[in-house]
Amino acid sequence: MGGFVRWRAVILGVAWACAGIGGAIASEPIRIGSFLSVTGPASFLGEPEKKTLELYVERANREGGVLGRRIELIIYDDGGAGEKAATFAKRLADSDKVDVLIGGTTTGTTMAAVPMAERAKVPLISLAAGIPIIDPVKPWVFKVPHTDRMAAEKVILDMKKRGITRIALISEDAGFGKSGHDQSVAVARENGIEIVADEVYSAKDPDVTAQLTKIKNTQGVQAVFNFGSGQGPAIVTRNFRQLGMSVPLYQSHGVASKEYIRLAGDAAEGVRLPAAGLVVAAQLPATDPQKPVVTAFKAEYERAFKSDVSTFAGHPYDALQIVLAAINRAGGTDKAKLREEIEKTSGYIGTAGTVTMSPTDHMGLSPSAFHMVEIRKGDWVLLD
Amino acid sequence: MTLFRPRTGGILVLAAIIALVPLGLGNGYFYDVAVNAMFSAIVCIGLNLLIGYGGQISLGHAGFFALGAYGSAILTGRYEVPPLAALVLSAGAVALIAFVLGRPILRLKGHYLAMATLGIGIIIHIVLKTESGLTGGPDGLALGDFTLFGLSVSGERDWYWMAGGVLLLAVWLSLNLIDSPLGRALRAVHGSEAGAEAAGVDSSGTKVRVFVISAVFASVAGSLFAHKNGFITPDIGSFFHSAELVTMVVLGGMASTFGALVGAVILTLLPQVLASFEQYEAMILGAIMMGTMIFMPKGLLPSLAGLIRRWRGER
Amino acid sequence: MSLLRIENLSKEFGGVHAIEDLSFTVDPGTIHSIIGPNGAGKTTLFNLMTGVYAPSAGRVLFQGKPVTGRKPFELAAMGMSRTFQNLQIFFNMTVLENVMVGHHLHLDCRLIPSLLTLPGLRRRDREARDTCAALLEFVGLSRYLDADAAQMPYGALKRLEIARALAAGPRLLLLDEPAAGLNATESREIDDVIKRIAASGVTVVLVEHDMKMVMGISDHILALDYGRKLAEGTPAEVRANPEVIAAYLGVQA
Amino acid sequence: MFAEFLQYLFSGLTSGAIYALAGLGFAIIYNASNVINFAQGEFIMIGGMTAASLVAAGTPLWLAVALALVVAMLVGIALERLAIEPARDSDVVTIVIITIGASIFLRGAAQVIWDKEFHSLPAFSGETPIALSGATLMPQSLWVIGSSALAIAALWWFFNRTLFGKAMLATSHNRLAAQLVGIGVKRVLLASFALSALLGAVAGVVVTPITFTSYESGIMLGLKGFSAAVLGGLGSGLGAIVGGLIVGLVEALASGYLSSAYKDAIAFIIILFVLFFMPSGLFGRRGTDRV
Repeated sequence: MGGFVRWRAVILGVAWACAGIGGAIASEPIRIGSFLSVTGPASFLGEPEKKTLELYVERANREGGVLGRRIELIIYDDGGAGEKAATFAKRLADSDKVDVLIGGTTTGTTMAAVPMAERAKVPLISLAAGIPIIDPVKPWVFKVPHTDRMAAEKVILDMKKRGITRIALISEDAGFGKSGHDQSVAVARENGIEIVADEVYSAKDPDVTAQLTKIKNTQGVQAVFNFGSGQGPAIVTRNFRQLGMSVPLYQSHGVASKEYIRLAGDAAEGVRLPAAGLVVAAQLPATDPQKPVVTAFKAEYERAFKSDVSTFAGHPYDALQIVLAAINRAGGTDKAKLREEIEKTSGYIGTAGTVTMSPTDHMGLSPSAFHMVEIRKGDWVLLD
Repeated sequence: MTLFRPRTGGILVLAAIIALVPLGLGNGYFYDVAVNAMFSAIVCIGLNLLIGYGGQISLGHAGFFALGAYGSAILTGRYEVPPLAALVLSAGAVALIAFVLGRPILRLKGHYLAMATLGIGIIIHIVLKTESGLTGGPDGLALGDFTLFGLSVSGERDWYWMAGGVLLLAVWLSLNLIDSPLGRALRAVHGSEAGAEAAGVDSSGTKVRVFVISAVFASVAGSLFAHKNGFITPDIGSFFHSAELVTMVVLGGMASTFGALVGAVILTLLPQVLASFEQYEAMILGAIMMGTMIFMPKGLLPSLAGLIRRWRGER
Repeated sequence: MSLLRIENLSKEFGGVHAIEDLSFTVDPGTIHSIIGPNGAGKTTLFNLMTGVYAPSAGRVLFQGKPVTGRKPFELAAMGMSRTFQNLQIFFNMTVLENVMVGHHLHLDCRLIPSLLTLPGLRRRDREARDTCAALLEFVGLSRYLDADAAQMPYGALKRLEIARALAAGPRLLLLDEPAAGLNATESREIDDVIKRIAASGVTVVLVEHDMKMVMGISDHILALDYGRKLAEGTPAEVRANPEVIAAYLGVQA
Repeated sequence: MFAEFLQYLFSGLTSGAIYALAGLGFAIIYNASNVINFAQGEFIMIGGMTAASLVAAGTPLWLAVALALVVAMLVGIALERLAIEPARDSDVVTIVIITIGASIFLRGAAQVIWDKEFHSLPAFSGETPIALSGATLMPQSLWVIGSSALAIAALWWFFNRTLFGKAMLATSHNRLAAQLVGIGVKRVLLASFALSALLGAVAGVVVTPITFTSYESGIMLGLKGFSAAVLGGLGSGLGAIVGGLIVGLVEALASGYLSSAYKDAIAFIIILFVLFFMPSGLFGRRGTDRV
């Protein structure tokens, strides 16, 4: 569909130019390039990201574009492979001559494109969680989602509040789960929580009762924390109930979408997880400054695609809003100026939280971005 | 061995193509794709020695590619070994691994050999994914520029000439090997293992030597690729990459050095060309693969060469 | 000293004795034939002598050295070459290349020189080419020199295998049914080639069905039946042996 | 202690039976054509996705399952007719690449026809775990194990008791001889693809309530199925089942007693060792080349 959007934009642009009307509109379109993992193991992230980008670029164009210029969106699918991401990022920068890059669905694909973005001096806004993307700070690289560390903190602090001191981790062995696992270990240590069992599974394992049995038989486990995304956590949840385990089960924000509840079924009852405001839009108190933003986005997304919104669908929305605002402020698409303006983003309220960036912070998310929720009767219940 | 019988001619034509292609390369991206194609070609030329000439399948060569890449990344990044030395050390280590594994594995035949090599590739992939202290885990590992005698290779154009040079070297070595007594022994093993043994060919020793050579080709290409990209993830060692490499060899034409090269170039370009077909990309790629193999079962280059020969014959 | 000595050789396949307690010797410079009805164990014996099978008991001595358990290519290096009943031609190569593989043992097969095509390697390869072309001439195939092996007629392939075996420069040449499947003319040509090989000083061991041919060219004959020695001696002696006649005619002696 | 072991065993049996069913399809096609069909995993995916989408659209489960089997068989037949049959005389490796192409194509088609989300089916007989000596097993696992057992029995009957089955087996042993006695090799090939697609779809349907399904779920199952079939010895149905169970059990026991991070690696190391000592797998045909 990205190609479709692009072509339509081009054709419209040409038509305008030929008609000789709308002077400013006939000028060069603003080119936004995106490389996303629309297929492959991270497609559950990349697919909603792509949908959101297309939806909101089209909407922005309907409303007259930015600075009177139309927006041309070019999306390539890297299939989750870092090497492809690097090549497509280069293609976007060199061949398609985009003004800004949005992408890297995963930390791996983002990092693979980072050397290129830095060399070519194109602003890159990542949709991935990994801390290495912004720490150390790289002049041209930004990111919008929460870090995995923030999710881990939310969970560990909730455990602490309940008086839990000994926990077990079970995480997916690839990208999302692996980095979440490493962050969880660090956060738990800082908070005096002991990890007494630490197991992993592969994304497509049909059964994880072996790992869970090991956890079950470990002395003194007071809670289990599963960091993963896709089908794995649903299998973990079901196997957890199958074994009759009764300690609290925590999941990560990786499964904060209705799809998880649907797959895990009754087994999901009582599971706690950190979720962005977007997922629990309806439950947010009216005083929450995020409420109008996330409610509107959620409604628009679910109307357009007839599928449940997940945390990840919001990231490209935030990235796009930040970029468009920066272009507005910069008065054009000069890359150096644009970069500076992105860095000056302040007080932007998006789906992930409130963003205030600085030269030393290229994410700028307030730590209160996550809400702890519990699943009851197949729906989210806000705990804080 | 088909289209270009006089092999010096083949190398000269290739050199001319490498020299002329940049005239048509508009910007860095095209250079980058060309460089990627050449790196894949280097792996495929080595793999073709094993598959095309030796008749032995390997579904684990991406593992050797990844070992070369990670060897370079870890040695240069952690231990500050100069890039060229790191490349050579990694290739040496890969050669050793291939040598040790080669003996027991190459006794297997056909699909059993495919399974064993696939297993080795997957084990390498798992180790790279799991040992995150050393490899950075699934999030990957960054590495610096490649330096050669004090000169830094950076930017797509530098890499283009570098890759072109190494590719020519790989083609030259491969053609030499095929025409040498060792290469003849290898082809004989493919033709009839019993016959070769009776003629005094140590068939398992011959297979192991070529397995080692093809692994070293993959490792060197992996090291260079890692420096060119500046960042690597364990996915370069995945089963899919291995399958892609075998597909390149078979698609281009087995037992043809230039066929392997053509296969690598086409399968590198194809996803780039198909990228604008969006969700139909996979269907089109699959259909092209099936169509090529159905209508040109010997692979692109040998089939086309045959067509040309027949066409000339008719005239 | 005998060139080849077989001592109490036995081979079982799942309880069936293909070869049972067999002993004999082959003297240098002779043509030694092994005959016997179908299933007598001729080819098994052949594969035991050339290292394709490992014996269940007994041993094989070549030039006085025990070689039991050696691989075929090691035996080839010691001077023992063979042809096959089911042809083992390299159909993916040219005729000349097939013979040159036979010359393999005399060439440099180290990895690095092969990759770099060092001058010495190239020169010796050229010499090998000439040697092998001469061998093709010797077996009467010089017109096929640069043809693909796959295009040759069956009879020529049989001679190609002989040329390939000779290219190793063997002291002992083992031929497994060289005349099988050939017509009378082709048979006579093979006959002639074998005689000339023997005349050149190479010892020949022959497994053959074609009695006429065997009787005509052999110095010594060993008759097998059910894996055991039935008779041994000059052609005249074996021909006169009542047990051999019975075995061939299927009559109890 | 024993309860723990028993639970690992159940875990291994659940995964193993899934791999076994996946491996069986490889064995059938290999038997008829000496080809490894790398699109086998896609049959599993098509079975699961078709059933799941039909159930989601309100079709009764039994009808959805039946339709899913039919759809997968049609895909199998189409694959054989359009892609394998025209290349029948090519090298084995050429045909293998065709099947890889086919699997990419089918995966691509699935994401266009359906979507990229995960889907599930309700468990056939409830979600109440069966407890046994302190370990538990889901009823759906019994469905998977039962299906494997039933499939192997049915295949045995088919290959040993029916004329057509015997003809298929004969073709696998000697294609030329089969042709000479008038067995239609073409029909045998077609039937083998239809049969293995059917088996794949059965696997997809019974497995989906446990593992869920998505357009990509065929990849892993295909890979594990291939491993199971090779470990057991290509062409042996019993071998594929035993191979699958071994892989599943090794993974579960390795997770339980050694390291869950290296469980896949350990499974492959075991496979390598078996192949080193038994180069034709556990139940493979052992033939010395006659020279």
